[in-house]
Amino acid sequence: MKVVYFAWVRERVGKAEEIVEPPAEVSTVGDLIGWLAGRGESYAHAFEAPNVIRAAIDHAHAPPQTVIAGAREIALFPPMTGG
Amino acid sequence: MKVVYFAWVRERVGKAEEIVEPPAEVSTVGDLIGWLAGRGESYAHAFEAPNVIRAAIDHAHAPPQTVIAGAREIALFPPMTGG
Amino acid sequence: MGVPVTIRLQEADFDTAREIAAMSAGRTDVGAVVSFSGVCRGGPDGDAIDGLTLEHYPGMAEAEIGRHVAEALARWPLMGVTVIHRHGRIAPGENIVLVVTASSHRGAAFEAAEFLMDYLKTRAPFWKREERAAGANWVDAAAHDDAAAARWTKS
Amino acid sequence: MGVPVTIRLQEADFDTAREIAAMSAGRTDVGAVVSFSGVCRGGPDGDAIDGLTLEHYPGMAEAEIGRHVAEALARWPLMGVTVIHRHGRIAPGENIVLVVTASSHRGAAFEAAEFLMDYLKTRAPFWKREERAAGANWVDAAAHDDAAAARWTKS
Repeated sequence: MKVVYFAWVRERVGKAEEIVEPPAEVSTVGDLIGWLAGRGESYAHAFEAPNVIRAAIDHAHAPPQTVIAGAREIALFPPMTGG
Repeated sequence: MKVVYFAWVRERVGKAEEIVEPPAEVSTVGDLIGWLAGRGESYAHAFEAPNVIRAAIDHAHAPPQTVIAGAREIALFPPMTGG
Repeated sequence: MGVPVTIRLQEADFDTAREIAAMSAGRTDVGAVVSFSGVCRGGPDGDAIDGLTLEHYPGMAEAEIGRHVAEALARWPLMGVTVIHRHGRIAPGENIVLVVTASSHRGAAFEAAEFLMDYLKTRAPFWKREERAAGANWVDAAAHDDAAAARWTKS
Repeated sequence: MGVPVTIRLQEADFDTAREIAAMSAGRTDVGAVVSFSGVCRGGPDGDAIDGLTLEHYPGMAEAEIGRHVAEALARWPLMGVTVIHRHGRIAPGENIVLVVTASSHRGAAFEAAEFLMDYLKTRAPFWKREERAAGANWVDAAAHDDAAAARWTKS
Protein backbone atom coordinates (compact mmCIF):
# COMPACT_ATOMS: atom_id res chain seq x y z
CA MET A 1 0.00 0.00 0.00
CA LYS A 2 1.45 3.32 -1.12
CA VAL A 3 1.21 6.25 1.32
CA VAL A 4 2.04 9.81 0.27
CA TYR A 5 2.58 12.83 2.55
CA PHE A 6 2.26 16.55 1.94
CA ALA A 7 3.26 19.86 3.53
CA TRP A 8 4.30 19.64 7.20
CA VAL A 9 3.24 15.99 7.44
CA ARG A 10 5.81 15.25 4.70
CA GLU A 11 8.44 17.38 6.44
CA ARG A 12 7.91 15.73 9.83
CA VAL A 13 7.83 12.16 8.48
CA GLY A 14 10.93 13.01 6.46
CA LYS A 15 9.80 11.51 3.19
CA ALA A 16 7.24 12.20 0.46
CA GLU A 17 6.02 8.64 -0.01
CA GLU A 18 6.61 5.07 1.01
CA ILE A 19 5.17 1.58 0.76
CA VAL A 20 3.73 0.30 4.03
CA GLU A 21 2.21 -3.04 5.02
CA PRO A 22 0.02 -2.48 8.05
CA PRO A 23 -1.34 -5.53 9.91
CA ALA A 24 -4.85 -6.78 9.15
CA GLU A 25 -6.48 -5.05 12.14
CA VAL A 26 -5.64 -1.64 10.60
CA SER A 27 -8.84 -1.31 8.60
CA THR A 28 -9.70 2.40 8.42
CA VAL A 29 -7.95 5.68 7.65
CA GLY A 30 -8.06 6.48 11.38
CA ASP A 31 -6.48 3.13 12.21
CA LEU A 32 -3.72 3.77 9.68
CA ILE A 33 -2.90 7.17 11.20
CA GLY A 34 -2.72 5.60 14.65
CA TRP A 35 -0.53 2.76 13.41
CA LEU A 36 1.85 5.13 11.58
CA ALA A 37 2.17 7.28 14.75
CA GLY A 38 3.69 4.28 16.49
CA ARG A 39 6.47 3.77 13.94
CA GLY A 40 9.05 6.09 15.55
CA GLU A 41 9.76 9.61 16.70
CA SER A 42 9.32 11.40 13.36
CA TYR A 43 5.98 9.64 12.76
CA ALA A 44 4.85 10.36 16.32
CA HIS A 45 5.55 14.05 15.69
CA ALA A 46 3.77 14.08 12.31
CA PHE A 47 0.66 12.39 13.69
CA GLU A 48 0.61 13.79 17.23
CA ALA A 49 -2.77 15.47 16.60
CA PRO A 50 -4.66 12.90 14.51
CA ASN A 51 -7.81 15.03 14.35
CA VAL A 52 -6.11 17.67 12.19
CA ILE A 53 -4.81 15.12 9.67
CA ARG A 54 -6.78 14.96 6.42
CA ALA A 55 -6.73 11.95 4.10
CA ALA A 56 -7.49 11.02 0.52
CA ILE A 57 -7.83 7.57 -1.01
CA ASP A 58 -7.05 7.38 -4.71
CA HIS A 59 -7.40 11.16 -5.13
CA ALA A 60 -10.72 11.56 -3.28
CA HIS A 61 -11.21 12.92 0.25
CA ALA A 62 -11.68 10.13 2.81
CA PRO A 63 -12.90 10.71 6.40
CA PRO A 64 -11.22 8.75 9.25
CA GLN A 65 -13.81 5.97 9.28
CA THR A 66 -13.21 5.11 5.60
CA VAL A 67 -12.08 1.51 5.06
CA ILE A 68 -8.67 1.36 3.36
CA ALA A 69 -8.94 -2.14 1.85
CA GLY A 70 -8.37 -1.97 -1.90
CA ALA A 71 -6.75 1.48 -1.85
CA ARG A 72 -3.93 2.02 -4.33
CA GLU A 73 -2.71 5.32 -2.86
CA ILE A 74 -3.49 6.89 0.49
CA ALA A 75 -2.50 10.54 1.04
CA LEU A 76 -2.13 12.14 4.48
CA PHE A 77 -1.81 15.89 4.85
CA PRO A 78 -2.71 18.96 6.94
CA PRO A 79 -5.89 20.99 6.31
CA MET A 80 -5.67 22.58 2.88
CA THR A 81 -4.75 26.24 2.40
CA GLY A 82 -5.03 26.81 -1.34
CA GLY A 83 -6.98 29.41 -3.25
CA MET B 1 -39.09 75.28 -11.79
CA LYS B 2 -37.19 73.12 -14.27
CA VAL B 3 -38.57 69.64 -14.96
CA VAL B 4 -36.59 67.04 -16.94
CA TYR B 5 -37.90 63.77 -18.40
CA PHE B 6 -36.15 60.53 -19.34
CA ALA B 7 -36.77 57.36 -21.36
CA TRP B 8 -40.44 56.67 -22.19
CA VAL B 9 -41.64 59.54 -19.98
CA ARG B 10 -39.59 61.88 -22.19
CA GLU B 11 -40.93 60.22 -25.35
CA ARG B 12 -44.56 60.42 -24.24
CA VAL B 13 -44.35 64.00 -23.01
CA GLY B 14 -42.59 64.86 -26.25
CA LYS B 15 -39.82 66.96 -24.75
CA ALA B 16 -36.70 66.43 -22.63
CA GLU B 17 -37.18 69.39 -20.31
CA GLU B 18 -39.30 72.43 -19.66
CA ILE B 19 -39.95 75.21 -17.16
CA VAL B 20 -43.26 74.84 -15.31
CA GLU B 21 -45.00 77.03 -12.75
CA PRO B 22 -47.43 74.86 -10.81
CA PRO B 23 -49.93 76.55 -8.48
CA ALA B 24 -49.15 76.83 -4.78
CA GLU B 25 -51.24 73.82 -3.77
CA VAL B 26 -48.86 71.53 -5.69
CA SER B 27 -46.45 70.91 -2.83
CA THR B 28 -45.06 67.38 -3.24
CA VAL B 29 -43.55 65.25 -6.00
CA GLY B 30 -46.81 63.27 -6.07
CA ASP B 31 -48.83 66.48 -6.45
CA LEU B 32 -46.57 67.59 -9.31
CA ILE B 33 -47.09 64.30 -11.18
CA GLY B 34 -50.85 64.61 -10.76
CA TRP B 35 -50.82 68.24 -11.91
CA LEU B 36 -48.67 67.45 -14.97
CA ALA B 37 -51.04 64.58 -15.93
CA GLY B 38 -53.80 67.17 -16.34
CA ARG B 39 -51.89 69.29 -18.83
CA GLY B 40 -53.04 67.48 -21.99
CA GLU B 41 -53.14 64.20 -23.81
CA SER B 42 -49.38 63.56 -24.06
CA TYR B 43 -48.93 64.29 -20.34
CA ALA B 44 -51.92 62.14 -19.42
CA HIS B 45 -50.30 59.26 -21.33
CA ALA B 46 -46.88 59.81 -19.74
CA PHE B 47 -48.30 59.90 -16.21
CA GLU B 48 -51.24 57.49 -16.57
CA ALA B 49 -49.67 55.15 -13.95
CA PRO B 50 -48.25 57.56 -11.35
CA ASN B 51 -47.05 54.73 -9.09
CA VAL B 52 -44.43 53.61 -11.61
CA ILE B 53 -42.99 57.12 -12.04
CA ARG B 54 -39.72 57.73 -10.20
CA ALA B 55 -38.46 61.19 -9.30
CA ALA B 56 -35.26 62.96 -8.34
CA ILE B 57 -34.82 66.45 -6.91
CA ASP B 58 -31.49 68.08 -7.65
CA HIS B 59 -29.91 64.73 -8.59
CA ALA B 60 -31.10 62.75 -5.56
CA HIS B 61 -33.95 60.21 -5.46
CA ALA B 62 -37.16 61.73 -4.05
CA PRO B 63 -40.23 59.66 -3.03
CA PRO B 64 -43.71 60.98 -3.91
CA GLN B 65 -44.27 62.67 -0.54
CA THR B 66 -41.13 64.83 -0.90
CA VAL B 67 -41.85 68.57 -0.77
CA ILE B 68 -40.74 70.31 -3.97
CA ALA B 69 -40.32 73.84 -2.60
CA GLY B 70 -36.80 75.10 -3.27
CA ALA B 71 -36.01 72.49 -5.94
CA ARG B 72 -33.85 73.69 -8.82
CA GLU B 73 -34.41 70.64 -11.04
CA ILE B 74 -36.99 67.88 -10.75
CA ALA B 75 -36.55 64.77 -12.87
CA LEU B 76 -39.34 62.32 -13.69
CA PHE B 77 -38.58 58.93 -15.22
CA PRO B 78 -39.50 55.22 -15.34
CA PRO B 79 -37.89 52.63 -13.03
CA MET B 80 -34.21 52.41 -13.83
CA THR B 81 -32.74 49.58 -15.91
CA GLY B 82 -28.99 50.20 -15.91
CA GLY B 83 -26.15 47.90 -14.99
CA MET C 1 -4.10 58.05 2.08
CA GLY C 2 -7.55 57.23 0.73
CA VAL C 3 -8.74 54.21 -1.16
CA PRO C 4 -8.29 54.59 -4.95
CA VAL C 5 -11.73 55.10 -6.51
CA THR C 6 -12.45 55.37 -10.22
CA ILE C 7 -15.93 56.27 -11.51
CA ARG C 8 -16.40 56.84 -15.22
CA LEU C 9 -19.46 57.30 -17.44
CA GLN C 10 -18.56 57.14 -21.09
CA GLU C 11 -19.80 56.31 -24.56
CA ALA C 12 -16.59 54.56 -25.57
CA ASP C 13 -15.89 50.93 -24.78
CA PHE C 14 -13.34 50.18 -22.07
CA ASP C 15 -10.58 47.66 -21.50
CA THR C 16 -11.64 45.34 -18.66
CA ALA C 17 -8.17 43.83 -18.51
CA ARG C 18 -6.48 47.17 -17.96
CA GLU C 19 -8.93 48.19 -15.25
CA ILE C 20 -8.39 44.96 -13.31
CA ALA C 21 -4.62 45.14 -13.69
CA ALA C 22 -4.60 48.75 -12.50
CA MET C 23 -6.31 47.67 -9.28
CA SER C 24 -3.34 45.67 -8.00
CA ALA C 25 -0.43 47.05 -10.03
CA GLY C 26 2.54 47.98 -7.89
CA ARG C 27 0.76 46.95 -4.67
CA THR C 28 1.32 44.00 -2.39
CA ASP C 29 -1.49 44.66 0.09
CA VAL C 30 -4.31 43.51 -2.21
CA GLY C 31 -5.18 39.84 -1.73
CA ALA C 32 -8.44 39.58 -3.66
CA VAL C 33 -9.78 41.31 -6.77
CA VAL C 34 -13.34 40.66 -7.95
CA SER C 35 -14.62 41.97 -11.25
CA PHE C 36 -18.09 41.99 -12.75
CA SER C 37 -18.57 42.63 -16.45
CA GLY C 38 -22.07 43.21 -17.78
CA VAL C 39 -22.22 42.41 -21.48
CA CYS C 40 -24.91 43.20 -24.08
CA ARG C 41 -26.62 39.95 -25.03
CA GLY C 42 -27.83 39.24 -28.54
CA GLY C 43 -30.98 37.43 -27.43
CA PRO C 44 -32.05 33.94 -28.50
CA ASP C 45 -32.32 33.00 -32.18
CA GLY C 46 -35.55 34.22 -33.70
CA ASP C 47 -35.76 37.15 -31.27
CA ALA C 48 -32.35 38.66 -31.92
CA ILE C 49 -31.43 41.95 -30.28
CA ASP C 50 -29.57 44.20 -32.70
CA GLY C 51 -28.26 46.33 -29.87
CA LEU C 52 -29.08 48.60 -26.96
CA THR C 53 -29.26 52.31 -26.49
CA LEU C 54 -28.55 53.39 -22.93
CA GLU C 55 -30.02 56.72 -21.89
CA HIS C 56 -28.72 58.30 -18.70
CA TYR C 57 -29.22 61.36 -16.53
CA PRO C 58 -25.92 63.26 -16.61
CA GLY C 59 -24.96 64.68 -13.25
CA MET C 60 -27.30 62.47 -11.25
CA ALA C 61 -25.70 59.28 -12.59
CA GLU C 62 -22.26 60.32 -11.35
CA ALA C 63 -23.70 61.52 -8.02
CA GLU C 64 -25.71 58.35 -7.44
CA ILE C 65 -22.82 56.01 -8.28
CA GLY C 66 -20.57 58.11 -6.05
CA ARG C 67 -22.99 57.74 -3.14
CA HIS C 68 -23.09 53.95 -3.55
CA VAL C 69 -19.32 53.68 -3.81
CA ALA C 70 -19.04 55.75 -0.62
CA GLU C 71 -21.48 53.41 1.10
CA ALA C 72 -19.52 50.35 -0.07
CA LEU C 73 -16.32 51.89 1.30
CA ALA C 74 -18.05 52.45 4.64
CA ARG C 75 -19.40 48.89 4.83
CA TRP C 76 -16.42 46.81 3.67
CA PRO C 77 -12.64 47.11 4.14
CA LEU C 78 -11.90 47.83 0.48
CA MET C 79 -8.57 48.80 -1.04
CA GLY C 80 -9.92 49.98 -4.38
CA VAL C 81 -13.18 50.39 -6.31
CA THR C 82 -13.72 50.98 -10.03
CA VAL C 83 -17.13 51.54 -11.63
CA ILE C 84 -17.44 52.22 -15.36
CA HIS C 85 -20.85 52.51 -17.02
CA ARG C 86 -21.33 53.15 -20.73
CA HIS C 87 -24.16 55.09 -22.33
CA GLY C 88 -25.29 55.53 -25.92
CA ARG C 89 -25.36 52.75 -28.55
CA ILE C 90 -24.02 49.32 -27.52
CA ALA C 91 -23.83 46.30 -29.84
CA PRO C 92 -24.34 42.65 -28.78
CA GLY C 93 -21.18 41.24 -27.23
CA GLU C 94 -19.95 44.68 -26.13
CA ASN C 95 -19.41 45.75 -22.53
CA ILE C 96 -22.09 47.73 -20.72
CA VAL C 97 -20.76 48.02 -17.17
CA LEU C 98 -17.71 47.07 -15.12
CA VAL C 99 -17.31 46.90 -11.35
CA VAL C 100 -13.94 45.98 -9.83
CA THR C 101 -13.35 45.70 -6.08
CA ALA C 102 -10.13 44.95 -4.24
CA SER C 103 -9.62 43.92 -0.65
CA SER C 104 -7.22 41.92 1.45
CA HIS C 105 -9.81 39.12 1.72
CA ARG C 106 -12.23 37.70 -0.77
CA GLY C 107 -15.51 37.98 1.17
CA ALA C 108 -15.40 41.77 1.23
CA ALA C 109 -14.48 42.01 -2.43
CA PHE C 110 -17.31 39.67 -3.50
CA GLU C 111 -19.96 41.34 -1.33
CA ALA C 112 -19.04 44.88 -2.32
CA ALA C 113 -19.11 44.01 -6.03
CA GLU C 114 -22.56 42.41 -5.68
CA PHE C 115 -23.83 45.36 -3.65
CA LEU C 116 -22.65 47.85 -6.26
CA MET C 117 -24.17 45.87 -9.12
CA ASP C 118 -27.52 45.47 -7.34
CA TYR C 119 -27.65 49.24 -6.79
CA LEU C 120 -26.52 50.12 -10.30
CA LYS C 121 -29.38 47.97 -11.61
CA THR C 122 -32.09 49.59 -9.52
CA ARG C 123 -30.96 53.07 -8.41
CA ALA C 124 -28.55 54.49 -10.99
CA PRO C 125 -30.43 56.64 -13.55
CA PHE C 126 -29.90 54.60 -16.72
CA TRP C 127 -32.56 53.24 -19.06
CA LYS C 128 -32.07 50.50 -21.65
CA ARG C 129 -33.83 50.52 -25.01
CA GLU C 130 -33.57 47.27 -26.95
CA GLU C 131 -33.53 47.26 -30.74
CA ARG C 132 -35.07 44.30 -32.53
CA ALA C 133 -36.08 43.67 -36.12
CA ALA C 134 -39.70 44.29 -35.03
CA GLY C 135 -38.86 47.66 -33.46
CA ALA C 136 -37.38 49.17 -30.34
CA ASN C 137 -38.74 49.04 -26.82
CA TRP C 138 -37.75 50.21 -23.36
CA VAL C 139 -36.66 47.36 -21.08
CA ASP C 140 -38.98 46.80 -18.10
CA ALA C 141 -37.45 46.89 -14.64
CA ALA C 142 -37.21 43.39 -13.16
CA ALA C 143 -38.78 42.63 -9.78
CA HIS C 144 -35.89 40.26 -9.01
CA ASP C 145 -33.49 43.19 -9.32
CA ASP C 146 -35.44 45.14 -6.70
CA ALA C 147 -35.38 42.08 -4.45
CA ALA C 148 -31.62 41.74 -4.93
CA ALA C 149 -31.08 45.39 -3.97
CA ALA C 150 -33.40 45.14 -0.96
CA ARG C 151 -31.22 42.52 0.75
CA TRP C 152 -28.56 45.19 1.42
CA THR C 153 -30.93 47.47 3.33
CA LYS C 154 -30.00 47.74 6.97
CA SER C 155 -32.84 46.58 9.18
CA MET D 1 -22.77 21.49 -27.08
CA GLY D 2 -21.33 21.59 -23.57
CA VAL D 3 -20.31 24.55 -21.49
CA PRO D 4 -16.67 25.60 -22.10
CA VAL D 5 -14.60 24.61 -19.06
CA THR D 6 -10.92 25.39 -18.54
CA ILE D 7 -8.99 23.94 -15.58
CA ARG D 8 -5.26 24.50 -15.40
CA LEU D 9 -2.64 23.91 -12.71
CA GLN D 10 0.63 25.53 -13.59
CA GLU D 11 3.83 27.03 -12.21
CA ALA D 12 3.84 29.91 -14.68
CA ASP D 13 1.88 33.11 -14.12
CA PHE D 14 -1.22 33.66 -16.23
CA ASP D 15 -2.87 36.57 -17.98
CA THR D 16 -6.13 37.37 -16.16
CA ALA D 17 -7.17 39.72 -18.95
CA ARG D 18 -6.86 37.09 -21.62
CA GLU D 19 -8.81 34.53 -19.60
CA ILE D 20 -11.70 36.93 -19.00
CA ALA D 21 -11.75 38.06 -22.63
CA ALA D 22 -11.79 34.43 -23.81
CA MET D 23 -14.94 33.82 -21.78
CA SER D 24 -17.14 36.11 -23.88
CA ALA D 25 -15.16 36.44 -27.11
CA GLY D 26 -17.28 35.82 -30.18
CA ARG D 27 -20.39 35.11 -28.10
CA THR D 28 -23.52 37.17 -27.63
CA ASP D 29 -25.32 34.89 -25.16
CA VAL D 30 -23.14 35.80 -22.15
CA GLY D 31 -24.60 38.66 -20.11
CA ALA D 32 -22.44 38.53 -16.98
CA VAL D 33 -18.82 37.61 -16.35
CA VAL D 34 -17.46 37.48 -12.78
CA SER D 35 -13.77 37.02 -12.09
CA PHE D 36 -11.91 36.44 -8.85
CA SER D 37 -8.16 36.94 -8.66
CA GLY D 38 -6.28 35.79 -5.59
CA VAL D 39 -3.03 37.69 -5.27
CA CYS D 40 0.01 37.01 -3.04
CA ARG D 41 0.13 39.69 -0.36
CA GLY D 42 3.38 41.11 0.94
CA GLY D 43 2.19 41.41 4.53
CA PRO D 44 2.23 44.55 6.66
CA ASP D 45 5.45 46.53 7.18
CA GLY D 46 7.65 44.94 9.82
CA ASP D 47 6.28 41.47 9.07
CA ALA D 48 6.94 41.39 5.34
CA ILE D 49 6.29 38.18 3.42
CA ASP D 50 9.04 37.55 0.87
CA GLY D 51 6.88 35.11 -1.02
CA LEU D 52 4.91 31.89 -0.94
CA THR D 53 5.62 28.35 -1.99
CA LEU D 54 2.51 26.43 -2.94
CA GLU D 55 2.73 22.67 -2.65
CA HIS D 56 0.03 20.61 -4.34
CA TYR D 57 -1.02 16.99 -4.83
CA PRO D 58 -0.78 16.33 -8.57
CA GLY D 59 -3.63 14.24 -9.86
CA MET D 60 -5.90 14.85 -6.89
CA ALA D 61 -5.82 18.62 -7.38
CA GLU D 62 -7.11 18.34 -10.94
CA ALA D 63 -9.70 15.72 -9.91
CA GLU D 64 -10.96 17.75 -6.97
CA ILE D 65 -11.27 20.99 -8.94
CA GLY D 66 -12.99 19.07 -11.72
CA ARG D 67 -15.55 17.70 -9.25
CA HIS D 68 -16.32 21.18 -7.92
CA VAL D 69 -16.64 22.66 -11.39
CA ALA D 70 -19.04 19.84 -12.28
CA GLU D 71 -21.08 20.63 -9.16
CA ALA D 72 -21.15 24.34 -10.03
CA LEU D 73 -22.38 23.49 -13.54
CA ALA D 74 -25.13 21.35 -12.01
CA ARG D 75 -26.23 24.07 -9.57
CA TRP D 76 -26.14 27.21 -11.71
CA PRO D 77 -26.99 27.95 -15.36
CA LEU D 78 -23.41 28.74 -16.37
CA MET D 79 -22.08 29.41 -19.85
CA GLY D 80 -18.41 29.03 -19.03
CA VAL D 81 -16.04 28.30 -16.14
CA THR D 82 -12.29 28.85 -15.90
CA VAL D 83 -10.17 27.83 -12.89
CA ILE D 84 -6.41 28.35 -12.90
CA HIS D 85 -4.31 27.61 -9.81
CA ARG D 86 -0.57 28.12 -9.64
CA HIS D 87 1.90 26.05 -7.64
CA GLY D 88 5.58 26.52 -6.80
CA ARG D 89 7.19 29.83 -5.85
CA ILE D 90 5.02 32.97 -5.97
CA ALA D 91 6.26 36.49 -5.19
CA PRO D 92 4.21 39.24 -3.49
CA GLY D 93 1.90 40.94 -5.98
CA GLU D 94 1.77 37.89 -8.25
CA ASN D 95 -1.36 35.91 -9.05
CA ILE D 96 -2.14 32.71 -7.13
CA VAL D 97 -5.56 31.69 -8.41
CA LEU D 98 -8.16 32.79 -10.93
CA VAL D 99 -11.83 31.83 -11.18
CA VAL D 100 -13.97 33.17 -14.02
CA THR D 101 -17.67 32.36 -14.41
CA ALA D 102 -20.04 33.41 -17.17
CA SER D 103 -23.83 33.30 -17.25
CA SER D 104 -26.71 35.13 -18.82
CA HIS D 105 -27.51 36.75 -15.44
CA ARG D 106 -25.30 38.10 -12.71
CA GLY D 107 -26.63 36.20 -9.69
CA ALA D 108 -25.52 32.82 -11.05
CA ALA D 109 -22.10 34.11 -12.07
CA PHE D 110 -21.46 35.69 -8.64
CA GLU D 111 -22.66 32.67 -6.65
CA ALA D 112 -20.75 30.12 -8.71
CA ALA D 113 -17.51 32.10 -8.42
CA GLU D 114 -17.89 32.36 -4.63
CA PHE D 115 -18.76 28.66 -4.37
CA LEU D 116 -15.68 27.66 -6.36
CA MET D 117 -13.39 29.92 -4.31
CA ASP D 118 -14.77 28.65 -0.99
CA TYR D 119 -14.11 25.07 -2.11
CA LEU D 120 -10.68 25.78 -3.53
CA LYS D 121 -9.75 27.27 -0.14
CA THR D 122 -10.88 24.29 1.92
CA ARG D 123 -11.00 21.18 -0.28
CA ALA D 124 -8.43 21.50 -3.08
CA PRO D 125 -5.12 19.88 -2.08
CA PHE D 126 -2.81 22.90 -1.96
CA TRP D 127 -0.68 24.07 0.95
CA LYS D 128 0.86 27.52 1.35
CA ARG D 129 4.24 28.07 2.95
CA GLU D 130 5.07 31.69 3.74
CA GLU D 131 8.63 32.96 3.64
CA ARG D 132 9.61 35.73 6.04
CA ALA D 133 12.92 37.17 7.15
CA ALA D 134 12.53 35.15 10.38
CA GLY D 135 11.99 31.89 8.49
CA ALA D 136 9.33 29.95 6.64
CA ASN D 137 6.12 28.49 8.04
CA TRP D 138 3.09 26.61 6.78
CA VAL D 139 -0.06 28.73 6.74
CA ASP D 140 -2.75 27.54 9.16
CA ALA D 141 -6.18 26.78 7.78
CA ALA D 142 -8.68 29.48 8.73
CA ALA D 143 -11.90 28.57 10.52
CA HIS D 144 -13.72 31.32 8.60
CA ASP D 145 -12.84 29.53 5.35
CA ASP D 146 -14.48 26.33 6.61
CA ALA D 147 -17.54 28.35 7.61
CA ALA D 148 -17.65 29.93 4.16
CA ALA D 149 -17.54 26.54 2.47
CA ALA D 150 -20.15 25.06 4.81
CA ARG D 151 -22.84 27.51 3.64
CA TRP D 152 -23.00 25.70 0.26
CA THR D 153 -23.82 22.31 1.79
CA LYS D 154 -27.30 21.18 0.91
CA SER D 155 -29.35 20.63 4.02
